[in-house]
Amino acid sequence: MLGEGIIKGMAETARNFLGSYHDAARLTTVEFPEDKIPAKESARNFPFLVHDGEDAMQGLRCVACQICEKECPPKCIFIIKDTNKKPDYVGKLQFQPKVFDIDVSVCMSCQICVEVCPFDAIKMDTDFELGGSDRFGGLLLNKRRLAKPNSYYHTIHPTEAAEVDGRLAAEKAKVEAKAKADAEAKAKAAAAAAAAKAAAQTTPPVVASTPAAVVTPAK
Amino acid sequence: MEIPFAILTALTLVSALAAMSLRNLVHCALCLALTLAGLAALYLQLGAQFAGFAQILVYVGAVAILVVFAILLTNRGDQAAATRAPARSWVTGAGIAVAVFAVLARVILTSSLATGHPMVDRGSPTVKDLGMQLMTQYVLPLEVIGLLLTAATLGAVIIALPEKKTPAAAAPNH
Amino acid sequence: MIADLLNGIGLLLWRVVSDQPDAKGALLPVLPAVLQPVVSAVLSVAPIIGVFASLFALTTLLERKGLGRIQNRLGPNRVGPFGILQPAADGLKMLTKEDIIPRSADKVVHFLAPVCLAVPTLLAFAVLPYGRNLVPLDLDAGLLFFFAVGASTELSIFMAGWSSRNKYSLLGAMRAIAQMISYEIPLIVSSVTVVMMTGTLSPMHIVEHQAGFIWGFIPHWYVLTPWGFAGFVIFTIASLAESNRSPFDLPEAESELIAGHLTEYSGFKYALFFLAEYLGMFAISGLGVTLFLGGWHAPLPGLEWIPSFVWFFGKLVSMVFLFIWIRGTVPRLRVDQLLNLAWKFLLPLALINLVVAAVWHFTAVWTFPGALVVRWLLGAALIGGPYVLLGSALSGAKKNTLRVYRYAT
Amino acid sequence: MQLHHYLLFSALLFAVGLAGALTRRNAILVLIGVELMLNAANLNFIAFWRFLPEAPAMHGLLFVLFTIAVAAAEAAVGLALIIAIYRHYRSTQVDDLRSLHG
Repeated sequence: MLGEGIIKGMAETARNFLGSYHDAARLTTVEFPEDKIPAKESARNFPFLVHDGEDAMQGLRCVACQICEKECPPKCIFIIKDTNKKPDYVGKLQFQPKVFDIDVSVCMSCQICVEVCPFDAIKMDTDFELGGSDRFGGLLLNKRRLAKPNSYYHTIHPTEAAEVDGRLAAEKAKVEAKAKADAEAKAKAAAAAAAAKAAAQTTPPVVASTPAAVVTPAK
Repeated sequence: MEIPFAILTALTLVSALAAMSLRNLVHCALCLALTLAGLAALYLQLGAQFAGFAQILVYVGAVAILVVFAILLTNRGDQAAATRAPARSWVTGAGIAVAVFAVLARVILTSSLATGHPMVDRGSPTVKDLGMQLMTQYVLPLEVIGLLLTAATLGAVIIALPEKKTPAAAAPNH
Repeated sequence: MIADLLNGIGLLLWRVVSDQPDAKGALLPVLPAVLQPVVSAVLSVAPIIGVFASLFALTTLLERKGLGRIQNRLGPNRVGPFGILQPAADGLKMLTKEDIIPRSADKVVHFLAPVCLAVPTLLAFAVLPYGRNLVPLDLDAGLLFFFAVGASTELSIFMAGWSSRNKYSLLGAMRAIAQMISYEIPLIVSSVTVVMMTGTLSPMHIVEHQAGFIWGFIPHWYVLTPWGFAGFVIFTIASLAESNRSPFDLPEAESELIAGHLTEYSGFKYALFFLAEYLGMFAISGLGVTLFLGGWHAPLPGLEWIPSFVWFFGKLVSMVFLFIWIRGTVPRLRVDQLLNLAWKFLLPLALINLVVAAVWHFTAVWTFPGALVVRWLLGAALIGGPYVLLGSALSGAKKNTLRVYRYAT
Repeated sequence: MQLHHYLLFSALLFAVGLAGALTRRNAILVLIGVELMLNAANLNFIAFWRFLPEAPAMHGLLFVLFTIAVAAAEAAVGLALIIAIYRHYRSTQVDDLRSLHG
C-alpha cells in the first residue's frame, strides 16, 4: 500500500533519533580538536627527516645525496649541500644538507622520497594539523621543522622503525666488525707500511654496497 | 479617503502604462501583476473584501504566472524584447484610445451619476451572504461558469498539446 | 504618567497571559490619542515579527540538530553551550557577507524579488488565531486572504529566478512555480472540507467550532474525523510542497540546480529568502493547526488553565518537527513523480474527501446508539478505499523488474 | 470620493488597455491589454455597487466574481492559442499571421 514504506522509514529515523541520545554505539562522532582518534600505524601524509641523538641538526641522517630531490614527482624538495662534513651513524664522514625544504602545499604524499632514500633519513609523518595563517612560508617546511627524533619515528610507526633500527644496527655491527678485522689485519701487517695503505683502500667498496642493502628491505 | 485613492490610482495607472509600453515582455507582465494588485487594493478600499482577495488569488497568483510562462515559452528566454509598432499605427491606436476615453469621460461627467452620489453604506457583505446568493439566486450563472471553466481547461490542454506525436515518444518503455 | 504606562503594560501582559479579551485596551487609553493607532498597530505587528523571527532562528538550529541526530551525528555544538548561539553566528555571517549582483542581472527586479517574497509571507500571519483572544486581524474572508497572499509569493520566486540571468535560477524558479501551482489545488480543496463543515472562512470561527470534547475526553478536532484526518494528511503533503521542503525541495535541489532561484543571491538578500521560506513554513503549519488540530484548544479537559497560545505554539512546533522528521527520512522526488502525485493522487483524493465530508455532515442526524462509531467507519471506508486504489494505481503501475543491460554484463 | 472619480479612473485604465491592445504587435501584449480592459470594467461594477443605492444588494460583487472567472478562462485559452500559434509560425507577432490575407 502507498505510504507503507514512508511509515517504515519514519520509524527507522525515529529509532536513530532517540537511539543517538542513549546508545553510545550509535553516536560515533569524535569531537575533533578535543578528542582525536589515534593515528593508525599505516597512516602517512607528509615526509619528515629522522635524526639520532639529542641535537637535531647534528644527528640528521640525511647526507644531502639529493636522490629524493631528483625523484620527487612534483619537485617539492629543495636541497643545498653544506661543504662541512659530519660523521654518519657508522662514523664515516658524510655531506650534510645546508638547506632542506619541503613545500607541503606541493607535496602529493607519494612516499617516493622515502622509497629511494639510501640512508633511512626521510620517513612519512602522520601529523596532519599543518594549517596556519601564512599560506606561503607556513607550508614551506625547513630543515628545523622537518627534523624529528628517531624516538618520534618509533612512536608513530613502531614496527617499521624497529626494522630500520635493526638494519642500521646490523650495518653498524658489520662495519665495526670489519673495522676490527681490518685493525687486526693492520696490526698483523704493521711491519709493512705498504700493506697498511692497501688495507685502508678496501673500505670504500663496503660503503658503496650499503644502498642496495638498505633499499631492498624497505620495499 | 482622498490620499489612499490618489496613491492607489496613481500606482495602478503608472504600472498599467508601463505594462503597455515597456520593451521587455517580462517587465510588462510584472507591471501587469502590479496593476492587478493595485486594482485589488481599490476593491478592498471600496469594501469588496471577497472580490479583492479573489482578484489577488486569480490574477496575481494565476493569470500573471500564466502570462509569464507564455512569454518564456514563446520567446526563447532572454530575447523577450518586443518590437515596437511602426509610428503610423502607433499614432492611430493611441488616437483611438484617446477618443474612446474622451467619449467615456464626457458621458460620465454629463450624466446624472456624476452629481453627488455619496458612498452607500452596504455594511460588509459576509462570505456567507455571498455564498447564499450564489447558491440561490445566481445558481444558474454559477453552473455556467463551472461548465465554462471545465471547457476552458480541456480546450487549453488540447490546444497546447504537441501537434503530432513522434513514433519514438509513443513507443512503450522497455 | 510613567506609573500609568507601567500599569498599562503590566495589565496588557496579564491579559495576554490569562487569555482575557481586549489586551490592547489595557494600554491604549493611557496613551495620548495621537499615538493610539500607531501603538495599536505596532502592538499587533511587532509580536508577530519578533516571535516568528526568533522561532525561525531556533528552528534553523533545532532542524540541524534534529537532522544530525536522525543521521546519528551531533549537529552544531560549537558556538555557545550546545550550539545555541549558532543562529546568531549564522545571522552575523549572512549580514556581513558581500552582496553580489550578477553583471547581466536585471538589477531592479533582482533587488525587488526578496522584498516581494518577504512581505506577503509576513502578511499571511495576520489572520491566524494565536490564542483565545489573540487574533491580529479577524477577517471574514481570512482563509481566502491567506491563500491569496500565499499565491502572490509565486511571482516573486519567478522574479528571483528570471532576473538572475542564470539557467539554474530560471530552471529552479520554473520548477518552484509548477510545483506551487500544482499543490495549491489539493491544499485549497482539502481546506474547503473544513470550510464546508464550519460554514465560515474566518479562521477564528473555525477554531471556535472545534471546541468541546466527545465523551468528555476526546477533543472535537477535525483531525479526529475520517474526512479531517484525510484532509490533514493531504494538507500536510501539499504544505510540504508549498514550502519547498524535502522531499519536495526540487526547486533548490542542491545536487542538480546548485540552489535553484537562490543561486545568484548572497548576503542579506539570501537571508531574506531563507527567512521567507521558514516563515512560509510556520504560516502554513499554523493554518494546518487552525484548520485541523483545533487551533489553540487544549487537548484534554482540565488543561484550559494553561494559556491558549501555549497550545497553539506547541502544536505549531510539533508540525515543524514533523516537517523536519520527514526531511530527515524521505529522499527527493523526481519532477514527474512530483506532478503525478499532485494531479493523479492528491487532487482526486481531496475531491473524494469533499464527498466524505458531506456524508459526515448529512449523517449527523443519526441518533441511534453507536452512531458515531458507525459514521466514523463509514467515512473511513469511503476515503480508505479510494486511497488504496489510487495508491496502487500510482505506485503499482510500474513493476520493478531486473534490469537487463545490453552491453555490460 | 465620488462615483465619477472611480468611473473616470476606470475609463482611463480602459483607454490605456485599448491603446496597448491596438498598438502593440506582440500577441501576449495584446492579451495583457484585453485583461486591463476587463479589469477596468470590473472596477466599474464594484464602484456602482458601492455608490448606487438603487442597485441590487450583491449584483455588482457577484458580477465581478463571474468576470474574474471568465477572464481567467479567457487568459488560459488565449495563452494556449498563442503557444500553439508560436509552435506553428515561430512568432508571436500579430502581423506575421497573414495566411488569410489573400
